Amino acid sequence: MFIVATIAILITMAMALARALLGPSVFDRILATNSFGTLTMLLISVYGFLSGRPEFLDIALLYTLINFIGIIAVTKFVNFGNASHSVREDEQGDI
Amino acid sequence: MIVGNFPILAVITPLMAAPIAVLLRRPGAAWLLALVVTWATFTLSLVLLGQVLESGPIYLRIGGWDAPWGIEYRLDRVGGLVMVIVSAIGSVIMTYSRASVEKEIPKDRIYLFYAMYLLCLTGLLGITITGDVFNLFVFLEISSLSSYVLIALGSNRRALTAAYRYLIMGTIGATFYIIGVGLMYMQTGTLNMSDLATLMPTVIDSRVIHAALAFLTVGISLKLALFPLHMWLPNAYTFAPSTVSAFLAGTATKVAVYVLIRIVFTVFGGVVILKNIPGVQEILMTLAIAGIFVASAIAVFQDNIKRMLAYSSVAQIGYIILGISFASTTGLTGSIIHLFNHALMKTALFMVMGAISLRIGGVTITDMRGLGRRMPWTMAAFVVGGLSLIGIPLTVGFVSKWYLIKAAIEQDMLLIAGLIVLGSLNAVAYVWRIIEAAYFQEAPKNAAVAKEAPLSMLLPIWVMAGASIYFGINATWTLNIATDAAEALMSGIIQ
Amino acid sequence: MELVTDILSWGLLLGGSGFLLTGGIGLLRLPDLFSRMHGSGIIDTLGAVMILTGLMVQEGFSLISVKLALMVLFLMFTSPTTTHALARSALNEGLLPKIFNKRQGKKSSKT
Amino acid sequence: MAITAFGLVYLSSLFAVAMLSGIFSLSAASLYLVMDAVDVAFTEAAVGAGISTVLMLGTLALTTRREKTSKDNKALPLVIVSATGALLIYATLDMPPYGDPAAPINHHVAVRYIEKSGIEVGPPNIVTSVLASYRGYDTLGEVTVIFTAAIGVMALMGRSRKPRRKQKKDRA
Amino acid sequence: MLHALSLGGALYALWLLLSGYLETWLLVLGLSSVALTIVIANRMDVIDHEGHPIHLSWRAALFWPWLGWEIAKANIDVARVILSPSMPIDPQVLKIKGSQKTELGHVIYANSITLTPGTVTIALESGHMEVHALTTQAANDLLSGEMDRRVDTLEKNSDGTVEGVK
Amino acid sequence: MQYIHDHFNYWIVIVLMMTGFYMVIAHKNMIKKIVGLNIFQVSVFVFYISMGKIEGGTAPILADGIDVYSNPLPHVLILTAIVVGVATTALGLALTVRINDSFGSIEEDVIEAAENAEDDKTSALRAGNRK
Amino acid sequence: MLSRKSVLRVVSKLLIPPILLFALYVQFHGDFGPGGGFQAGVIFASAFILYSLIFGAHAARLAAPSWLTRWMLSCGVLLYAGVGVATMLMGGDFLDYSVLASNPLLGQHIGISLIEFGVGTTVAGAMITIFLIFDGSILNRRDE
Repeated sequence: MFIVATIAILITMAMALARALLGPSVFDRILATNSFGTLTMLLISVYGFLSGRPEFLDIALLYTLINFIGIIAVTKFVNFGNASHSVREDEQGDI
Repeated sequence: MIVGNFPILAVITPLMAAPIAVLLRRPGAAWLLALVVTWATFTLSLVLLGQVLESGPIYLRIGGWDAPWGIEYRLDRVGGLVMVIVSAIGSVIMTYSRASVEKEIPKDRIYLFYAMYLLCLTGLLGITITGDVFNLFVFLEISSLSSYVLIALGSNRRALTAAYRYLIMGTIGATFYIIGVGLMYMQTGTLNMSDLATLMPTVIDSRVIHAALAFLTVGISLKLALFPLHMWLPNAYTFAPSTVSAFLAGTATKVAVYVLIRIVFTVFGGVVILKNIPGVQEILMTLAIAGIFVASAIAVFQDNIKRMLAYSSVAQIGYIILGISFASTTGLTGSIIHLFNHALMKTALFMVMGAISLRIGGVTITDMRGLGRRMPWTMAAFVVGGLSLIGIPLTVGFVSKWYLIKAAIEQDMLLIAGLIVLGSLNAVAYVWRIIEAAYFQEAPKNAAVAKEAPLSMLLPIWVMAGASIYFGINATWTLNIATDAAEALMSGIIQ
Repeated sequence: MELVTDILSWGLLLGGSGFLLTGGIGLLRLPDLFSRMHGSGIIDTLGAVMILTGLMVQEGFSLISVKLALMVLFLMFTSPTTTHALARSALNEGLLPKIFNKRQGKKSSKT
Repeated sequence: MAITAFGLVYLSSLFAVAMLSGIFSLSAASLYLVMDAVDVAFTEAAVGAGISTVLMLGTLALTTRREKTSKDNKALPLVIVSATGALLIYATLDMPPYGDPAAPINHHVAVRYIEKSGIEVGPPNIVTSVLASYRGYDTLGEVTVIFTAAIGVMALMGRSRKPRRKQKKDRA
Repeated sequence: MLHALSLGGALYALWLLLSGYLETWLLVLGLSSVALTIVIANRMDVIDHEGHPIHLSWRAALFWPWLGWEIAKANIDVARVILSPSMPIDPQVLKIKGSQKTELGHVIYANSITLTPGTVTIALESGHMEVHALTTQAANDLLSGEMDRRVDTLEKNSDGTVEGVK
Repeated sequence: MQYIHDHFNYWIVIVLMMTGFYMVIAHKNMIKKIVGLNIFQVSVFVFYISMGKIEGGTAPILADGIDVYSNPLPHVLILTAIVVGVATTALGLALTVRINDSFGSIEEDVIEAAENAEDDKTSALRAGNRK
Repeated sequence: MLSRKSVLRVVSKLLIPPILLFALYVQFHGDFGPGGGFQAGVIFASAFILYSLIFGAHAARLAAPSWLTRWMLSCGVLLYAGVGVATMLMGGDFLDYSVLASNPLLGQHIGISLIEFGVGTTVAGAMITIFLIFDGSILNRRDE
């Protein structure tokens, strides 16, 4: 049963990865990364059960936190990067 | 109890001094601390070398665990010699550094500079003394990281790019090194050098080990700037603060060479590897000779003398590697002794450059004009170093080149012996350019009135220059150690 | 009893997996950034919560389920916050929702 | 994971690169976990997805966001890389199979750690015992490395802005 | 001060839950850790009624399950939309105003909206929020105002207790 | 077939390593170089960890009823190596920022061009730069 | 700027204390499960990073002034090396914790706890320093 969940998570991870690669905007990538983080967290929890040693949930807990901080950092720096280089013709490719 | 722990103390003292220096913050206090610590380290390593010479290699376990399980310190003759030279240069340069550092480094960063310097020294000493391949990696990174920063502190903006390139190359080298270590570990299951050496014969024919050797050699060659992989070195030495150039030129590459000797001879049983795997010896030899000639040729056309000396370093590394590639006792003796001698003379030369840069502000060949009269003592030291670089008799350079030639002749490689002599002639060309400018050209009219370098710099310079004459005339001490060390390295393998 | 918890947890796990996949499909299929946020919302909320709850049921009452519950709690706080931060910074960057239909109150025409 | 890596090579938006390197690191962490290295996974998660990514983003905010795509010759790097890769593949031919309990690395030193660390050192987490006790000296080195990096960053980018201004003037 | 104490209590409970070991040594360590955390949090000035764990109050016990149910319903709706081949989405932006009095209340409201798939708060400024809704139905659910009311009730309660201890 | 299964993961790791390595040496952008370096190192770490995995083993944390543990030594080594990696990354990024400050670019070829131009000028300028 | 970030601000206020506590938990439970000084230091620092992201680098510098981080950095290393020197003075090898107490196991335990604490302190100090320097220069750049 855990296997099914694991496979579902893996497939979804692939989808998120696809979104991260396809873009088109930075924010799509961020969104995908965020989902990817959540999925990794789930994967770890489920894998703990799958391998029969579910004691290592601390890692998953950590992921939730780190993912949060990472995304907050991204959103902050995205805006800043744009503010400081507001006149940049080459930004278009991202958006 | 403490006496038995001297090896660890030699490394730990600078390590602990670094955070204290960070806490002290005052430039003067940090300098004083660094000075005391470096001299203490030097004393410790002299004592250690004495112990090694008297009673053979020192083994020291750390953490109370026996060797293959815990980490072990292992000091033999080569290690002791390298350790002495590193700590000697470290302490002499620390004595010398104060004036130069105050001029070149922003005042509020000086304490960080000294902390970095101490860390770099820690790393280098840690490398020479450890008996564990992974521990070696850790200390290699300590020394590399701190040297990147030290180089980047140079006042020219190009110091930054030089440091960046060094960082990239150095990290690639380190990563190659851990790949190599990983492959070795995979086949043997241990990280301890002596343990590896005993297990090595059983797996020597495995492809994994061959690949490991390749990765280790390439990785270390990046660090020691063997000819085609030397790209980071000239700029790094040129744009680093003068103190740092002098320190790194004398120590960093030498320690890397030591690592190569350690890995190839102690771990892999060098003779077997060098003779049995076709191509290894030839490749090393070709690269070494190419390095000697190409780098010397480039050096001749440099205007910036620090860069000229840097290229000459690349060439000298070529000589050292050449000695290793002979895989004979004489060759190895030549390498070890050249390692020692080259450290002495290059440090002296770079220290001279630091003094000149302090007084004149620049180190290009035009800045040199007429310096022979204005800074006579400094330039005299330069001449001594330069002559030694060429390999004139009565200087240290002669002793080591003599051994290299002897080794070549022993193996009936007369061509190579000829090439060594030819390479030395190349050195004449670039050294002569400077001497000519300093003694036979008039100083430009608008030149700054240059005084002789301050005594705090002159004295260390002459200690180094004097040492390179002393060990040139009376080479028995170094020769004995080097010969014994080479024999031990060679025999430890054949068994 | 054993059977009940097993069925319950399996159901939750299966349902969670289903939602995850749906969210993933949404992430790929939906047309613009702001709609995609809803897709990732599914993954973050029901998908994750159902799987975690399924694990909790499987585990029974123990420290491990407490940790799982903590994770759910954290997720409930962090996930909307990140989505919000993301949306805000996208707006700051000048990225607008594809169909920008300002309205106050009642239902409006489809576009 | 390989796809992520390839994506990283081709993407020119540095922001996307930073994001993807975060994803890369996360997947590496999952791999560690699958291979039983819980501590490593823990660290990689905290470091790779957290600190490195955040620092990288900070750098981007301080520099620029796009890579200039240069169309120069990539043949030499490719040759070097292929040679290195070929060497490694050549080495794998003699490697013990994945997960083989009979491989040499699982027989020499490691056995003692697994069997005795509980009695000799104490903590149930063998990694902690090895890290802190058997190879405690490595860890001291590791701490020193971090220390070096921190004061290095202090020395390079520390608060006093004067040197930088001076350089700007020099350029002008 | 009381904020700090109650935060400390909550944190110690968290410590016990995380740790699960009841040895004296670890309990003492836990105490000192909590103390350290509080000191740092105090330095950071994050201890006030906003940083207070109000979600533990009893009325929240009623709110959470309701929210959970809403989330579940919304999830199914959105899932159906995504999975249906024609993808009948109708993205729109609503401007609504939360009737809560404190910023905390607004934040809870905004986050609850975002938590419910189909609606995402994209901007919040002193009670006025812009919400992006995926479908018309989701928009209508939100406009019915039930969530607003519920958050309001939650807020009153928590605010009351907070006022009480002040 | 068995052979491929046994060595497959090594090959993947090697491909990854080489991707990272390629990124380091082929790309001109300094940040990308550092990212490449990261990938290179992480793949080496994965390689180490995969050496230590034992079929059927579990994480090396002692517990009752489990007697096959994976090899803990690679884990320890990699922990140390990860730390070293972060330190390098941090330093590299700091250098990149400084380089961008003083050269206005983080593209290697742009900087190289600037440096070559500098080299061509006479020593007077260099002396001036040195202040 | 701040008023527009209310969602972030409230949620981070809520999350920072638990993150700090989690870091300390990881620090002290390295013996039992995954984790230890290094990871704890990173998590601890990430709480500060979050704080600095939301409330700005100035506020973060007030909460963690540079003298404090410098002391953390240095004292961690000194503590670690100091333990080594202490064991040496007490007659054991360098870093041989067994001599720290009459019972070797207890000695090991004390030694490991101490050095892990040293690691944690240094790593937290280092990460905070590095991040705040980056963040601080971003702020400076914006001011210019």
